[in-house]
Amino acid sequence: MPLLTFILMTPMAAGMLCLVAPSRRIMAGLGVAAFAVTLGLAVVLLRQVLVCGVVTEGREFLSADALSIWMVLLISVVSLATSLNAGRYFQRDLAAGTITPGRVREFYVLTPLFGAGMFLVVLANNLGVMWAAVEATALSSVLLVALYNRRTSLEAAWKYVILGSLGLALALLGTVFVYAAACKNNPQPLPSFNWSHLMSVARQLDPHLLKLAFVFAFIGYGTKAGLAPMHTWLPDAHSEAPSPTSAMLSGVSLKIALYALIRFHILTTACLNSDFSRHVLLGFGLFSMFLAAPFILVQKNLKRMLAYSSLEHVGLICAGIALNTPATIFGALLHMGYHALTKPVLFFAAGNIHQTFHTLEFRRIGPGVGKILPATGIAMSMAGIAAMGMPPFGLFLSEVTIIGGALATHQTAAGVLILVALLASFCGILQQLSRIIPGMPKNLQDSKRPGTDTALAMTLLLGVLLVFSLWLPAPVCGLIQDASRIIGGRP
Amino acid sequence: MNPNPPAIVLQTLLLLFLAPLVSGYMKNWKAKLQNRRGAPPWQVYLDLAKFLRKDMVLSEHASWVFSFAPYVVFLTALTAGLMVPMLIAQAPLSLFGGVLAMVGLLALGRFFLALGGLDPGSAFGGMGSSREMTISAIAEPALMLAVFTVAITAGTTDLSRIAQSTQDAAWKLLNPARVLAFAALFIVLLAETGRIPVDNPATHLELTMIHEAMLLEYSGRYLALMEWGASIKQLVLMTLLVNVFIPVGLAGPHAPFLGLAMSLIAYLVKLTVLAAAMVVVETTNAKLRLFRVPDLLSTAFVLAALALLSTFLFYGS
Amino acid sequence: MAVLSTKLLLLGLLGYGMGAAAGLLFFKRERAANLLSFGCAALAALSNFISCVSALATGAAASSQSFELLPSLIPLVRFSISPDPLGCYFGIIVSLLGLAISIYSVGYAPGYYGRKNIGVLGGFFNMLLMTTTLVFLADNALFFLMVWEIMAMTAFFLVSYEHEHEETRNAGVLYFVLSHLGTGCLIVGFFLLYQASGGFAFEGYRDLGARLSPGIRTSVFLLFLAGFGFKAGVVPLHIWLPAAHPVAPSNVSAVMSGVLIKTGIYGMTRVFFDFMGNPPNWWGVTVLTLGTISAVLGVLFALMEHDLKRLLAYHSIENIGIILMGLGAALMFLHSGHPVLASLALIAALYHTLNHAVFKALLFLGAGAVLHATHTRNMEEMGGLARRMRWTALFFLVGAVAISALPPLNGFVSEWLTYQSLLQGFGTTSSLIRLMFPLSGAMLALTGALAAACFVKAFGITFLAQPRSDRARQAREAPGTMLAGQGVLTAACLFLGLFPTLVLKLFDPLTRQLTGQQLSRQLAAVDGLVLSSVVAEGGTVSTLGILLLGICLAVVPWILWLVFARRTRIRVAPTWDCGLRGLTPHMEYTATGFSKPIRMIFKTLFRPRREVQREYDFSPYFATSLRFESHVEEVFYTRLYRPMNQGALRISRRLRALQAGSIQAYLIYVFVTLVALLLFAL
Amino acid sequence: MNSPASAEIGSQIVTLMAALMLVVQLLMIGQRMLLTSIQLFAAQSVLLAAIAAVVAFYHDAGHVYVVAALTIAGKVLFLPWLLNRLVRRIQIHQEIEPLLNAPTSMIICGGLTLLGCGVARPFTSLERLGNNTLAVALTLVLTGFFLMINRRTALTQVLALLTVENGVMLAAVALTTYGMPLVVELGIFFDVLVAVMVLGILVYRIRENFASMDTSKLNQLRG
Repeated sequence: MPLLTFILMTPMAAGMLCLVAPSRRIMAGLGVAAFAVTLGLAVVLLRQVLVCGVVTEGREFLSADALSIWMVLLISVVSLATSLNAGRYFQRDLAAGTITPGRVREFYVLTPLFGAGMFLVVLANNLGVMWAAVEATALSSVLLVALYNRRTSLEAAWKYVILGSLGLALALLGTVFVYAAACKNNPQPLPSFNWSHLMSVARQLDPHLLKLAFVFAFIGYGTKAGLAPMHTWLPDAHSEAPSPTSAMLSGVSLKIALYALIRFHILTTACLNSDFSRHVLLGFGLFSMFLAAPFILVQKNLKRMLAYSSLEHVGLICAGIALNTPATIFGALLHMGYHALTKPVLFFAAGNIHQTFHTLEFRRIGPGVGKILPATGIAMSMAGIAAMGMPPFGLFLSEVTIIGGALATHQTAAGVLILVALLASFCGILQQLSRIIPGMPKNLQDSKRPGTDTALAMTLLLGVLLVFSLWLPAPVCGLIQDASRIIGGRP
Repeated sequence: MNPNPPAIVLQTLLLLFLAPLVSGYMKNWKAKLQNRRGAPPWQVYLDLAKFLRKDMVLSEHASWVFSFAPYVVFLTALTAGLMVPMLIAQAPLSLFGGVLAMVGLLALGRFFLALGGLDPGSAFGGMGSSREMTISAIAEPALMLAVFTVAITAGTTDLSRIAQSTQDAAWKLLNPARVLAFAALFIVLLAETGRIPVDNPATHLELTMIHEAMLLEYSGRYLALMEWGASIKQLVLMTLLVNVFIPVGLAGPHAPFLGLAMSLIAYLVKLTVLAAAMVVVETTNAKLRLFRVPDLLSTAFVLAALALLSTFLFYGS
Repeated sequence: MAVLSTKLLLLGLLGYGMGAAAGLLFFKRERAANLLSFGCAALAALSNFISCVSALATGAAASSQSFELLPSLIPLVRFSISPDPLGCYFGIIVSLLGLAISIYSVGYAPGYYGRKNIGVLGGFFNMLLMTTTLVFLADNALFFLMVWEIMAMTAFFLVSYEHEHEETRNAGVLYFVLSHLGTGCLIVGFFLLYQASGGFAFEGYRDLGARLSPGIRTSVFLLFLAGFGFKAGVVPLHIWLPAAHPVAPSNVSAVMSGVLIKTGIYGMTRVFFDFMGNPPNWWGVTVLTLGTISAVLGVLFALMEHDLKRLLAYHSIENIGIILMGLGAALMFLHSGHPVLASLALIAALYHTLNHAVFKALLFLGAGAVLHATHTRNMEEMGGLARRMRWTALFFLVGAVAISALPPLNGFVSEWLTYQSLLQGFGTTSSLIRLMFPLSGAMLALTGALAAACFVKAFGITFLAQPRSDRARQAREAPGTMLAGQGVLTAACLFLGLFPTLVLKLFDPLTRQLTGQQLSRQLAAVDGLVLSSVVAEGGTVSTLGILLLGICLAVVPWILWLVFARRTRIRVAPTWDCGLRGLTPHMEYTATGFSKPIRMIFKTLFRPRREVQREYDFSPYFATSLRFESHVEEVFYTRLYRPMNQGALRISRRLRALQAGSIQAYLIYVFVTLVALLLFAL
Repeated sequence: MNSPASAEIGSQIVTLMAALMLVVQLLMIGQRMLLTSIQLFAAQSVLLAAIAAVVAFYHDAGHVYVVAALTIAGKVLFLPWLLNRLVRRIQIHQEIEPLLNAPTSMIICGGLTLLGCGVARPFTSLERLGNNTLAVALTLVLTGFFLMINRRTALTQVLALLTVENGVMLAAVALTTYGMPLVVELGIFFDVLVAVMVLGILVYRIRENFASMDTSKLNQLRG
């Protein structure tokens, strides 16, 4: 049975149904159901991929290897958590009158489409289709960012869409170049533009052209992935979107763009067999990490701070891939997973805080969140500690793996730089969170205020995170190892 | 090596009864030098006896520490005294500890003396304790450094061994290191025994007194213990100086009675000279302001450091 | 025997786990949480104590095998531990303190009933003890780093336990940040070792130093020195210590000051002696110098404090300095090829580690009891407690005598060993360097004397004379369990002080592991009654002998009483008040006043500022009211850390201008990047 | 009918039209009136479609005609109509004020053209028809980018984005034998349409909320 097609279709169908669904409850149910199904399908696929490397469908239109399945898993989990969280979230927003039912429907329609788009990105075999899918995710998420029709959210959306689509135009140019390279010395009129085929002929492709292609693709997808200095839209969009959307943006959509970038990186490295793309990725990865730290340190707005921390983690993943040793790539992919489980929790918590205090500024929130919203406080501090890279949470493991891999292969400078950047952002996050979570509320009627303290989705994610931090099941581990083998990395 | 009881008893009695006499004589000579007749040297014994017979007044604010302190002061001084060779080169209890233990014991006595000063809650006591601890603290490095120089040359911290090691090689007496160290220790001695220019044992003028301030609330037999302890401490330190640096005439381990007598005489002569020197210093100098004392003691430290340096020059390199 | 001790060890770890679980499960029911969590902790600590002592005494530790605590389910990490002599020794420290402090906590925790969550306190307390034990036992670098970080984190939560006060929150953050910086150094250090040995197991690191290139070796040394120095509180990395210890609950401060900072010492010993092989001379010189500086500055800053717990915290810095002196000397002796002396210095350092743990914990528990009774840490509001809290006063006095290195207690013994190793070190080299030994010895003497001064002040102002406030006036003696906890440690102080030769037997496997020597026989003379410095005729001391002798000499005053004072009476009267209308607490000497001479003598260091406002009617000498303020500057904070912190913030604020909100600017960033990359690619 | 001579003619035509596209682009950069810019964009798209048609004709590749047709339908007719309608709906005044004055912009564009040629030089061998089409395409992309930076109002940024798109399509047509596979072409085409619609929606909402089209007013989110 065509599992890949199902994975694509289920959310799409859910989204379409939401257009006509009579009640909000049903819409919420549809979302949850859809992503639950995709999660199940992903698990089934995981086994298949572990057995037989690659799964393809529709005359190789769709194909899934370990890397794509890993992404599919992440997308499904995060989207599932988001849909779980969204129900109560919008219920309260409606109650508070900050949003209209029409917009809520918009959310429920667009979110599954957003998810479907991401699925297409990772499952498409054809680079052109992949590009189109990325564009689709961008467009669907833009409207989600603009969901509250506030001035600021419109501003954020505008910056997001302008920078995003400009970047994607450049990415398209890169794609075109790759295709041109494919055409160059190719007998039949329409050569296949499929990933699998390109990899097989990578050696014959024109290196200059691929170099150029990589540059454009890097700028393009790098903008979408929020690598500095193309990241400028990122804090705006993350802070202005409704928290569930922020969770999805930071949890997966950044990594999806990164996925596209990685595909190009693999191709370029295979063709040039030089370190060109590596060095570019490493440089920008480190730059992102170092740029993020000071912004975290003096940030005034909770969600913006979280966004910058995402920037930092993306940079780390990028650097891990670029360091190009089995250990570092493994660590980077692992980090993708753990970060995808951690960051949404923080954004959900930020959502609760926002709805309780009606502000996201640290100064106005003040100390004592833990007193007013106990569950949120606990969840947030746990996730915060995880995001700071403290054991027993897995991010410690993945970060240490990356740094260790770097030092083990005598890329000492890079490893140390990564560590320094991590230390800096640790200080920032710790200092910021300890401004709001502990302590006594400034005025006591604050503590009387009816808090919105739902923690279902957060508990779920944290549970999964904790389990996977202490126990990485053999299949998953194998999957990641296969994925890192796909990305390559000289031993 | 093992402690022999007769020696212990002998030295204990010597410490107990020689100490007051020494302070008595020093008072007396001081008076003489200041053209006063002064009290007879044995006056100190009479004072002690008088204190012992008198009733005691305890402060109502004081706790058990106040009554505990005199015993500690007295006993630590006495115990420390048993580690210093007085007549026999082999100090009776050198096995139980060398110079480090001796300094430690005196410090323990001082610790409780200061607590006893604080306990009744009078401002004088506090002031006394504060100054006492300060001065002893800045005197300590000089003291230790001076001791180290001799300890290093002798390769031991055991006082009897130090004495013997210098005894058998008489020329070491004139070794510059020793001379400098001796000078340093002499200054420290003035500070530790509360003599002018650091403290004035003869005054109860509140601005100048240190040691006496801590004893203000003590009376009767506790006062006796305190005074006696103080004089024993003074004797111990003086003995340390004379016998460790100038171990002339110290009797060997199994000396016959005559030998003991000889060494007693030698000891008394050395003590007399040292005491005289201290008295002269006391009468010819004025008391220093409290915040000038560190300068004096740092001089001592520098002397000790120089002594160390010269040791380095001598010590086979 | 070895099997048994291992079983007990695992049992203890399990016990801590259960304690933590119980605390967090019963967080709704205070009494249950208190009894269960701290009870578990006490039992676990007891079994660990027995296990470690037996392992060292029977020499089973020497032949210890590394084994996996539990099978690892994640890549790379192996949860493998090995109770080797060094680990066991520090295990003794943590479990002994754990036992006493847990008993104490049962009585201490009720002070929080109704205000705070006891379950959290108990749970994290257990977790702290467990992780600390694991830090000492872990023999896999990644596992070590994991438990190290968890330990730091647990300590952070415990420090911020009373997070309602801003002071506490800031202290917690400061501690966590500095500790994490340290961890950063450790991570790099360990990965450099990993680079060289290709593995994470400690076996692979044994004597690795010889195989490292000089550059790597130096950086490894510096990294570990800094990394563990942050935790140990070595000057100038110490500033978190006086901030964090006072604000933590007192039982936690006791653990932190007694055990937590010792993990730094453990790490240095492990790396420098176990991994690095024969060190270059400047390592030892550096450590010795750092130690001397820390000791002197620590005690000087302590003297300026009138916050009882801050004062104790500064003393921890001082004692860490003394320990480092021993370690540094040992390194220098190893370099100059005197393993016996090296072992002596090492024993001195490690023995002092144990002693400091015991008496510092005892003092913190005493301070906790005082805090519990008076609800203030400010010594100026105390006084007269010796009559209200007799036992606490007695225990605190014992601790004070011990920490001032006065005979016959344990502080004196370990410092005596340190002196001995320093003095005998003079002969080991012929270079000018050897002057360092006696000079640092003199500094050690200064430290000891100042410490004595400081504790005369601490004990005198806190416990003696009249109460200075109503709080002190209404103070009551602490409950039985708290006294029991202090009692255990007091007993330990006496035992460690009076029977050193027994304790030193435990060091044989340890020194055999680290320096290949075994000294307990040379160290004991006269069938164990006397402690002797290793080399013949180096000097001997017998604290027990001194004590007994003192007791015997007590016959002298007794005889005197019989002879003279039989008919004397004792009268209780007010202290002489110079004829004023009675003596009030205001007339007593204050803590600030007590330390004034020192403050004046070292004013270049303290830069004291004072403001006096005097109101008077006719003559300034008869003031009707007087306001006195005096401040001392924490030089390292004001001159080093604050500027760095402010600099970082300033730079960050500058950078924020990049994100100024103009989309044109953002487009330009992308554009420039594109052009740059195109040129790069050409 | 692929005689070399006729191929020669074809390539000249393509080159000419490409050059014309560049000229139009420069005109747009100089242009200050909004509606005129829209028409210029339409003209540019016509040229693009024509090029596609020529390519299709000389390689008789059926689906490239489709591309040409889509371009006509979308970029020549629909989008300009849509934008015009938008302009009328929200009465924006016609004047667009650029950040830099015309001469400076021209100089910069000259530099960008040089860069484009420099980058494209190694790949002249790839071009099936026409010379330096790739250079023109790159120049279009870069100048379009610059146009985007140089204009403040939202709508002109949309227009600039579309010109960048044109550049990319030109590259696609010029570099590859028969244009991209049809799936991709369709995907791209619809994405562009949706993008413009989304942008339109946003422009409309922004106009509602800010009572202005000036994107430099969108600077609330900082730091």
